[in-house]
Amino acid sequence: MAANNHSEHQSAGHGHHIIPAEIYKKVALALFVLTLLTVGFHYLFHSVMHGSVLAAPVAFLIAAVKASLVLMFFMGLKYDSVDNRIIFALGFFFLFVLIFFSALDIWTRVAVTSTL
Amino acid sequence: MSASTHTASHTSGEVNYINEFKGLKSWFTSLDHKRIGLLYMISVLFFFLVGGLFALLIRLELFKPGAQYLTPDQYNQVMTYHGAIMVFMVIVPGIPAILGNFFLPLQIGAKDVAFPRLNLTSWYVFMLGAIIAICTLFLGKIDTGWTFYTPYSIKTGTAATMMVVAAFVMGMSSILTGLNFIVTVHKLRAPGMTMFRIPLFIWAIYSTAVLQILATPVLGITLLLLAMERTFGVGIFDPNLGGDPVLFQHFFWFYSHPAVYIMILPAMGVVSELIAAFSRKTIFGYTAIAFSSIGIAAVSFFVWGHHMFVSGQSEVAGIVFSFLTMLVGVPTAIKMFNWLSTLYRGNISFESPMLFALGFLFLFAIGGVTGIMLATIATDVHFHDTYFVVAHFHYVMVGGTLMALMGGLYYWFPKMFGKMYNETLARLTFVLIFIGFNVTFFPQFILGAMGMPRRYFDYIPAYQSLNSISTIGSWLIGCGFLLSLYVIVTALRSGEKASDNPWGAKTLEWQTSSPPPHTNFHVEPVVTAGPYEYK
Amino acid sequence: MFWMQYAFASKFMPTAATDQASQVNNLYSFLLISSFIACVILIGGMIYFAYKYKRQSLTAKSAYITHNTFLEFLWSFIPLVIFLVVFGWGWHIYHQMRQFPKDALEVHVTGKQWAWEATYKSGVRTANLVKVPIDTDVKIILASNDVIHSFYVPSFRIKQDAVPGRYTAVWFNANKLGDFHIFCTEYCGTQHSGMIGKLQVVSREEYDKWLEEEAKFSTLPIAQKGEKLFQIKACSGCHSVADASVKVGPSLFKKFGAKEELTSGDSTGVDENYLRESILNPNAKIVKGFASGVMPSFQGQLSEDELSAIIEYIKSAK
Amino acid sequence: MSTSSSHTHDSHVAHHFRDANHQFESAKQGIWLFMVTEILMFGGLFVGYAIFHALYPKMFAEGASHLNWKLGFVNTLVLIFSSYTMAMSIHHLQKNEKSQAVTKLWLTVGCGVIFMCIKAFEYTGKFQHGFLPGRLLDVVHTGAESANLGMYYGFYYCMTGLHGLHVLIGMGLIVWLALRAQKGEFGEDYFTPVEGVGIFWHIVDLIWIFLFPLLYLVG
Repeated sequence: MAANNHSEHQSAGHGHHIIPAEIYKKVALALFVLTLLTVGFHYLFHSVMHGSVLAAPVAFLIAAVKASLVLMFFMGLKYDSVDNRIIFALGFFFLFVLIFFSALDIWTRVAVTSTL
Repeated sequence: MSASTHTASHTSGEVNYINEFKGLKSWFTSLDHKRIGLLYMISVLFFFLVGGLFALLIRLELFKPGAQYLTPDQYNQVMTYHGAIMVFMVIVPGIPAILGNFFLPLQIGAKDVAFPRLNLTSWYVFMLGAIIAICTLFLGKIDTGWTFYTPYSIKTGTAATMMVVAAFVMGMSSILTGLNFIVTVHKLRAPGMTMFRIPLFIWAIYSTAVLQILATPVLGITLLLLAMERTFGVGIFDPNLGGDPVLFQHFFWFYSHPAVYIMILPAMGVVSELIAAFSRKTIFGYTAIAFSSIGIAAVSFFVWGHHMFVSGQSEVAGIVFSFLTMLVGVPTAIKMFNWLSTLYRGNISFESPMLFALGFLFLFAIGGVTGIMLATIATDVHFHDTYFVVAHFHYVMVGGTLMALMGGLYYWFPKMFGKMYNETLARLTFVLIFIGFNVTFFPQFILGAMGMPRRYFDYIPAYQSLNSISTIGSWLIGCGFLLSLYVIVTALRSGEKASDNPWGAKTLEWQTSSPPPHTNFHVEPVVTAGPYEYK
Repeated sequence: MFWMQYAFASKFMPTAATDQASQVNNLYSFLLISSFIACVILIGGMIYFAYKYKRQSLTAKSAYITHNTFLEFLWSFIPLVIFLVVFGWGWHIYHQMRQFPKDALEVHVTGKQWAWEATYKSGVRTANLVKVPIDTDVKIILASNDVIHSFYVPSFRIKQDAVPGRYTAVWFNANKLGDFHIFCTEYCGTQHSGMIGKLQVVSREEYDKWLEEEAKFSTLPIAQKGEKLFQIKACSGCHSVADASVKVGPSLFKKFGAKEELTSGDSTGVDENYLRESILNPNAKIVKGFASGVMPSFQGQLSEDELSAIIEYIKSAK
Repeated sequence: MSTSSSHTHDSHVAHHFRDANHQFESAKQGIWLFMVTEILMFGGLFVGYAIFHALYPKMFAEGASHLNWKLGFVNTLVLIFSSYTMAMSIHHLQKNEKSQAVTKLWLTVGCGVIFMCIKAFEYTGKFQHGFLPGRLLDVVHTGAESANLGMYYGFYYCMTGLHGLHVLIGMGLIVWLALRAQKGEFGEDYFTPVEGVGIFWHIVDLIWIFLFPLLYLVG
């Protein structure tokens, strides 16, 4: 948050940042290509290699790249204020906290078995 | 706060937010944050009355061992309604939605919250949720406890799905309020009101809002999954279908632990205001208190597993959570010592709001140290789910939050309504509530140490005497709150006119007229100093 | 002087009947004392300041102190150190609670609505009673039939949830003879507070003798076996047999051969087949004045022999 | 401070804001905060998915094998395209090209319709073959090998259903925007609602970007 609450004005000013149409076009194209890539990898892992441990991480990685493209350009976070970037990052951070501790518990449980 | 607002005296008959528009419709459609604050006040106090009646019923049943007035099933329902109403409909919305709504814009010198329409919407959403919750009373009731633990909540034949939907809806309202407050604090501060000049109440409300935004959505999805579980049996939380009931507890406490700070942080904020104002002294360690609010909010997300030390959670997770829980103790201790230091060499007077603030310190100290006993993993194994826990969280939630809410209401009452209440009676309410509270809940620590589990309809005879004392205490609390209702109602009807700044406090809300005009300030304030400059 | 505080702490707690319980007591005593000191500082300081700096006149000047870095450091750091010590201590004890001794005597305890059912390796089964020998490592393996229960023995300072769908465990080594309470500390429905069992610590000889006698159970007359089962399966928690008083479900006193009014408006004679159906599929016919869905089904939980024994016992309730 | 005083209080600016830009920035921050709650809400589902996927990989693979990835693939492209048109409509508004903006908004709605139609088609197919969530799953008809396949379809319907609900809400909002835009209510001076709904629509797209590979491909 800005120490001085007037400073938002200086950065934004009246003219909102206009992202060129060219960039939107390129981003959309990149997203299409990445979607194809996802399917391509799926074909590779599923039909050629018949399953691989890499399938999930790779698919997730590509999805993450796509998501960040959408975030940065379509949603304009790249050109947005620091506040908003922090706010949005917080969401993902606490999501990570949720999965981290839940998984920590489930994967460190020592199994007790019946002896009857 | 030496703000260069105009300080002309305001004659009676002036236009203010109460008399500017007339008629019920003008209240139910008002976008004015002050009026919305009052709408919340009326509804929350009403629900508090209902929840309180359930509490009295619980204590009445537990006066003696064996069945007294209720059947076990009825008792379980009463216990559930007491918890659910008090948590979702009273303490979570309590201070933020009533006092926060009313004073957040006033204290930062804004004309309103950032999104007034959203603000009104959140009240309607809250009421919708509350009405659904109340409807369950007539459509099957609910007996799961406010925690909705699976698989009991999946199996029970009561109206759990409906209650879950109600909690979901009220969660949405909480999110909207939080969102509104964050943007208001970020964007609507008056000229010169830097982040380190906002009153500590605002820091507390702000930290609370962050929690509301970040934690509540997970509660939403958890409750939605629970509803799915009940309707379709998807098996995520149902062990019979390969699900994990302990995972439900993780999801639930990911919200509900931060939620206990949603309940207590605003109370801490109120207390900071009260102690500074009635000591006529600048607050000790402003920065430390402000950052400890944020610190508590942040760390509160990493400690939820301390509700699950014996739930079948792994040893590693238990120890990590115990360690992290200890860390929350530090910012809390900082706050306590800072309040104490503020009293040092102050100029202290003991009007009813200050009595509540000092009462808060007393009860919160006890609530705090017993919290450490519960955070210690080995002793928690013994105390978990016993009356020790019940006593602990009542000391913090009731002794803390409700004391602060009452103190805050008495403190700001002249500003909200432009009238004064009967001070003698107000002090009497404090005495009743404070003594009643300790009589009710201190024996419960001992009961817990003796091993009496919570949510018990009946108990072994060894626990009788302490339970009876506890029940008698609950009547004292009941009288105290009834008396405060009387104090407030008579003050509203025939209270003396209050001056604009009866306590001589320095924060911005006292620089405008009582009650404030629709746009809060007659002239936009320009702030040149911190909030507690008693020089 | 430590023993006095120790007495102070343990006065409110049930007898510590294991070494671990004594260790927990020590930690608790330490916590109590340090908490007491903390409260004296905080509350005492508050009262002292409130008295000393009471307002004399409205115009009197208060001191202008904004902060004191050294003090603030102190009261952040000292609590932190205390908290960490307490954490370490707690961890140490908890770790022992989670380290299961080898060759412990294993007892399976199953929580069900609303009773504790214990099964010994020899096949002996009991309800709401866990009998163990003194000075022996005992490992309780917990399971649940329906919802989450929590196995709590206050005197041993141990507690563990019984989670349906998996096993959890606790262990103890009792060093005192006597009867101790077993409470359920996870809310589990109607009779949650009635789910009280007895943990009996006896001498080795008495334990062995008891186990032997219990094993003879299989040779009992069929109605007596039914009576035992009636306890073990916690039927007795909801149905009275000795008289016509109503607990949760209808009394079974003098029921056999009588007529029952049903919620459907029909009536039925109480015979073997009706009893059998009511045990295996309790919601098929509901006696007038009682709610549906209260009694769990015992389908798959009783062998044919056991079922006959229970029915025989009900027949004998005259 | 450099507060622009060129247009202090036009009709869109509420009384408690200094000027249009102040209001715009505030509204936008509100939207971002709301997006955080969306992320955390869907995130809860993703966390559940991840955990059970790790616990029951075979069951999830079986579940995914019954889904038609081609439909998901087409839907991904449709949504990406709709995000593009949504972004472009704001771009046009910023340049005051109002009629083009209206076209782009309607195009976005059109994409939403296509998406929902494909979804409806997919759902009906699943219903007919007995792939229902939880205990409703028709074990005999589907020939399910994993005992708890219903859980996979629980996740599937929960995630896609909640997402579909968001698409529907987004479509409703965009229709409202398009109608207002047709009346010329938006332009370079004022397009706050379009920006806000735009961000909402992109988050819907963003969530689908994760849903597609997780549900249809990896399984």
